[in-house]
Amino acid sequence: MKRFAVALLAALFAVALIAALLELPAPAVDLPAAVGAKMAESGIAHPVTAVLLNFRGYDTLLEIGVLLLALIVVLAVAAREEAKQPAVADPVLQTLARIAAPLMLLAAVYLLWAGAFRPGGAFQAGAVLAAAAVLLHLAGLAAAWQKPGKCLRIGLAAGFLVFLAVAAGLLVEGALLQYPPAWAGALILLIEATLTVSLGLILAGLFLFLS
Amino acid sequence: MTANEALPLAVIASSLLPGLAIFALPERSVALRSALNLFGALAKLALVATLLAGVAAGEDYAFRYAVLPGIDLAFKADALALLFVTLSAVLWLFTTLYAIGYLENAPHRSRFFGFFSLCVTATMGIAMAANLFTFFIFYELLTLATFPLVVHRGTPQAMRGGTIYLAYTLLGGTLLLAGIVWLNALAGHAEFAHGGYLAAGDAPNWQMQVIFLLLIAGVGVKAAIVPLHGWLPQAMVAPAPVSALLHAVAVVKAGAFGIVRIVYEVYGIEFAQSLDLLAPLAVFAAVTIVWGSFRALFQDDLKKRLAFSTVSQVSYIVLGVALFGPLGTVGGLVHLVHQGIMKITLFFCAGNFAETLGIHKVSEMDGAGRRMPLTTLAFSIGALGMMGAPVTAGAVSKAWLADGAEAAGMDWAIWVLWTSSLLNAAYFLPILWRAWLRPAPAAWPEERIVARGRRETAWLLLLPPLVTAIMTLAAGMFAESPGSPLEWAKLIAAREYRVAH
Amino acid sequence: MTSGLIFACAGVVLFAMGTAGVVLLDHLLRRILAFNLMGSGAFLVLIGLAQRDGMPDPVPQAMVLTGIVVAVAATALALALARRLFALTGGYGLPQSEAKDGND
Amino acid sequence: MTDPLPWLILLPLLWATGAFLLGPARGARLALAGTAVQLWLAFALAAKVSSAGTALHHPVGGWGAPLGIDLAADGLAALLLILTQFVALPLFLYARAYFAGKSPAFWPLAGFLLAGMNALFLSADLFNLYVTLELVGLAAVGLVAMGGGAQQLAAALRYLFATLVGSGLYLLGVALIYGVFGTVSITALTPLVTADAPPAVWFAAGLMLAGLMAKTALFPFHYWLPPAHGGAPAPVSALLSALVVKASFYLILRLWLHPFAPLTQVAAWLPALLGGAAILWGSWQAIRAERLKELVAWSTVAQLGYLFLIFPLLGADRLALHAGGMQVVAHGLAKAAMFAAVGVLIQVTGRDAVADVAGVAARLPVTLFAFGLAGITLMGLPPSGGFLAKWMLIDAALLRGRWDMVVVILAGGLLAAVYVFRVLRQAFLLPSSGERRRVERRPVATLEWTAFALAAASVLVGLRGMEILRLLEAGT
Repeated sequence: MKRFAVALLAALFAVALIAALLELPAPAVDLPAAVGAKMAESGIAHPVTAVLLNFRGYDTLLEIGVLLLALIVVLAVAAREEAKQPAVADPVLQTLARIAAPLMLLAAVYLLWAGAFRPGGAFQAGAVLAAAAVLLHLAGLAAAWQKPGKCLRIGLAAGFLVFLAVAAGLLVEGALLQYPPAWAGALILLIEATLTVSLGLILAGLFLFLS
Repeated sequence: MTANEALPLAVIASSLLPGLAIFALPERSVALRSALNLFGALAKLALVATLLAGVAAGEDYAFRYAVLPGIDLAFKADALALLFVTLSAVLWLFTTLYAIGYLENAPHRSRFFGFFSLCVTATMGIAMAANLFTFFIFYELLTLATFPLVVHRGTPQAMRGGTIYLAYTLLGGTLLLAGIVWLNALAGHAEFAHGGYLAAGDAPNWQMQVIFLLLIAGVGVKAAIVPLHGWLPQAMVAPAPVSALLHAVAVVKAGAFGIVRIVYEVYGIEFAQSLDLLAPLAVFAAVTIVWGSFRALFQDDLKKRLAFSTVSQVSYIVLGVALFGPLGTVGGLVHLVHQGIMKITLFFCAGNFAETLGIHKVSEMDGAGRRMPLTTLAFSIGALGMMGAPVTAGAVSKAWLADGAEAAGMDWAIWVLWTSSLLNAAYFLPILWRAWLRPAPAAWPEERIVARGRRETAWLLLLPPLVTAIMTLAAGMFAESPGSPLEWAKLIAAREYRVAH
Repeated sequence: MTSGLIFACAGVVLFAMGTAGVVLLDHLLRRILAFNLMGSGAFLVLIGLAQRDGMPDPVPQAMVLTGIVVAVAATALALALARRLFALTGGYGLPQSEAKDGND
Repeated sequence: MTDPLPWLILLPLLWATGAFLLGPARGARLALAGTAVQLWLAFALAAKVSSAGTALHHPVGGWGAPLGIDLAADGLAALLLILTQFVALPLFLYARAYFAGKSPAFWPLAGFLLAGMNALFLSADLFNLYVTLELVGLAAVGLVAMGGGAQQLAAALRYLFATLVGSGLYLLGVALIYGVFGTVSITALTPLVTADAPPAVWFAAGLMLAGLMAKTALFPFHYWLPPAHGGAPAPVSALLSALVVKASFYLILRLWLHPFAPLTQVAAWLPALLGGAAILWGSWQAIRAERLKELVAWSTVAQLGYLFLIFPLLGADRLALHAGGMQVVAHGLAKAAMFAAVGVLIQVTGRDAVADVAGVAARLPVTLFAFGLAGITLMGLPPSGGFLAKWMLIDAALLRGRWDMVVVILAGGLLAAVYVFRVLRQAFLLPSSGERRRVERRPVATLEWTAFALAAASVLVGLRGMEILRLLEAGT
């Protein structure tokens, strides 16, 4: 009964909303044009990355915070987990992992570099890094992570800290995250590079601290 | 801040600050606590004396602090306020002495005296509140500060009494709040004024009448008007000093005083009369007077008998207020003071009987007069005063009330007063008869304090009732002298009616 | 009807399905998946609706990238909690009613 | 330091990360120092907003809306910022003594929570608000789950699903808004949203407000709150009940007042109706609760109901807005104090049942006083901030002839008295002899006095009513 009612409600909602979507006026604000007009000042050639790290870079700053926060919760909850069982070693998977991991590292570096002018960037690069780490673990080549030591903690937090430090440093001169056009490219590259490492560690950690 | 602004605040602070300090004191610092209490009480008396002299000379004492836009926390020490302030301040001193003796070696004294001082603070605030908003603040503070005192003993009966007390008073507070905000929305936020601040055009009459009902019901709970009186006998589980000061004087008088303010200074006596509000109020008062006395007849528990007597007597004040005309006003106001002095005497004595001999019931009173002659003498004076015997304070108030009833053309009220006096006699005389004329039993229920020579009990317990008994006589004998409660009540009535006419 | 609008409508349907799933399903893993469906639906609407006239708009794309990371974080958190709960209780669902004792 | 707005967001992020790196002992010190500075910043911001009389803006990245994201602070935001830091500071002192070096996750999570809330109060961008909502929600869930017990995990998951569904609804609303108008800047949207907006905008407003109501635990979306707030460690419960639910309420009020004002008038009765139901149902459940924390948590459900009563009463006289602001402040302080006090009671008696507090009046007078003072605010008795809020709310309801609401408000106060005095009278009861022999821990003075300070503030704030209302006037 409840299932039926909820399903019916959801269906009605979807139909009504779709009907509302079919006739919409043109947007009053033309943001793509504004993005295009300011691209030159952003220090980045690709519009999505420009929005992500410059025009709306503040969103990204908070987003990295959310990710780090999730990792801290995972650590807090997983800290009492029983001893971890070793993964079953599969020779095929191990061989594959041995070959794939360095390639993935390479791919990550490329993605980071490509982000400046085509789809790519720190998050994608970090995700590939993390995938490599997970692959190695699943193949039994890398152990699951225990309680993180000082170095690992610094690695996890470095990207966020650098981002924060840049934001705070720029605040002394102007607004929050207001990159001077001349420095924008360099600063963003610095942030992206450290973020790649930290995001890779965090994403891998979300998996490896739990397993 | 000028001195005239600071004085009302100082009156409040003289009990608030010692109270807060006492909370912080450890249980064992008896001397420091007593010193703080007495210092506060004496300082308050000195301040009150200054105020009395000033008001008699026509000075204005007022203080204002904006809390919300257009709504002030406002105090004023006018003649009416001082009537109540003086009564409470004087009786606070004696009750403090009494309580120090009564609670010797009892646990949780810091808590007790702390809340006790807060109660007195609340009473001062109620007396000097210059608008309904301020009045409400202190009215609720009184509820909150008395609850820990009612349940002080921590027994299940105490809890029951405390819960009933809260149920009545918080409900009353809610009605009062509704009435006040409603009035505020209709007529704006105004201060108490001689002759009232409401006028016929402010709102439809029916709304004015409903608001009056809400307000009176709100304060009527504390004034223990029938049918809102059920908490008072239950609250008698409190220790004797609490019953004495709070349930004979501060709490019930806060209610009665609220009725005085609402009738005279919110609605104005003439406007209230034109809305046909006074006659129903008088009827309720009359019913309460008779019903309270009637119920008192059947109480064997001494404190409960006194409690029902309080129910009855407080409504004398309400009756006086509801009698249209200055004579009734004077009678009601003077009874506010007289009843306080007489009733506190009775409660002190009841506490002495219980504390010294373990007597809690009327049926155990046989021969108590021989063992404790001075206490019984004080009790007798208080009881005779309640009956309205000549020379006592009670006679003065009853005479003025009866004259007021006649002047207002409410002759039935005189019959109410007579009936009540007869009933008073019927429930007090048997006590006196037992105490003085019946032989003492072989053993007292629980003799806790042994007599030494002429000292029948601890002197801190004995002194306060003797003093208040003497005051009962003095207020009766020197009623027409300057400075007496009666003269002060006449001054207030003159000021209320000077504006009204 | 442009492709953007079709994406948006599909997004609405996914969102409705996801919401119903979160409300109805008991198995924690399924509820977490349903939540992801819900989020993806909203992302589709965001991107699809913005380019309903055929012109790509980088702003919602960047927003969705941010949103995806947030959703990943939330999903990881939910999985960690569910896993831990499974380790403690051995059940895949939430206990029906709260017991009255035994915490803090 | 040129502008306090961004620092209020950066500082907690910095000390949260620092606490993650340095461990609980140094983390706690960082948190305390950081929060003290934030409190000072919040007051400085309020002074600036007051003297300017309008909202302050800070264009992040220097772009300015709608291309970039704007931070904006008006009086309402400044008030909530002060409240948040003011409540958090003593609670952090409390938490330091309460956890005593255990629960290392508390400090970083608390930092992210504060950063998320401050960012939420300051953001003027609907999508950025979504990110801040998630930051707040996930940090709060993490704090609930931190203890790691089965009960807490279940409560955290319930909470997580509620908050995720809430932000999901909100996000779909944002997507629709962007689709229709091409911007998510509140400033840019305000002139664009009109009563003849296309149906998709009505959908968007409905979705966003409904999502936020679920996050605020408005009846009937309240089911997740009692287990989450009642099951977490006391300092966490205090943070969540006092502050976190206010964040989503703040956003409802903000959206209601600004971009959606032309749309919301027709449905103003709905939140009030639900609010009234919350007052009655929440109070009733609090009256029936057996556990202390459960009682306090249900009381939060009830008290949040008052906040929703203001919507049909909002108007030119601003009484309802003032009442809402005052209630947010008073309840924030009082509820933090009450959870803190209950935490002490539980720690000392070793149990969490209402029946077990018998006799604590004699042993824990300071804690009981704190509970009582906080209770005064919740009951709406004078001179507390809760009283002023209730006074203005009744006044506003009377001016619009809403008798039904007057009755609910007054009844809610009486019901609150019932559940508050349930605990108080139990505390005054003499313990039975068996109870007295039980070995009890001695109370930690820091815990007792921080609870007391918060409770005293909740009562005394009533005397600063004028300043609060004046602040609310600035640009809101």
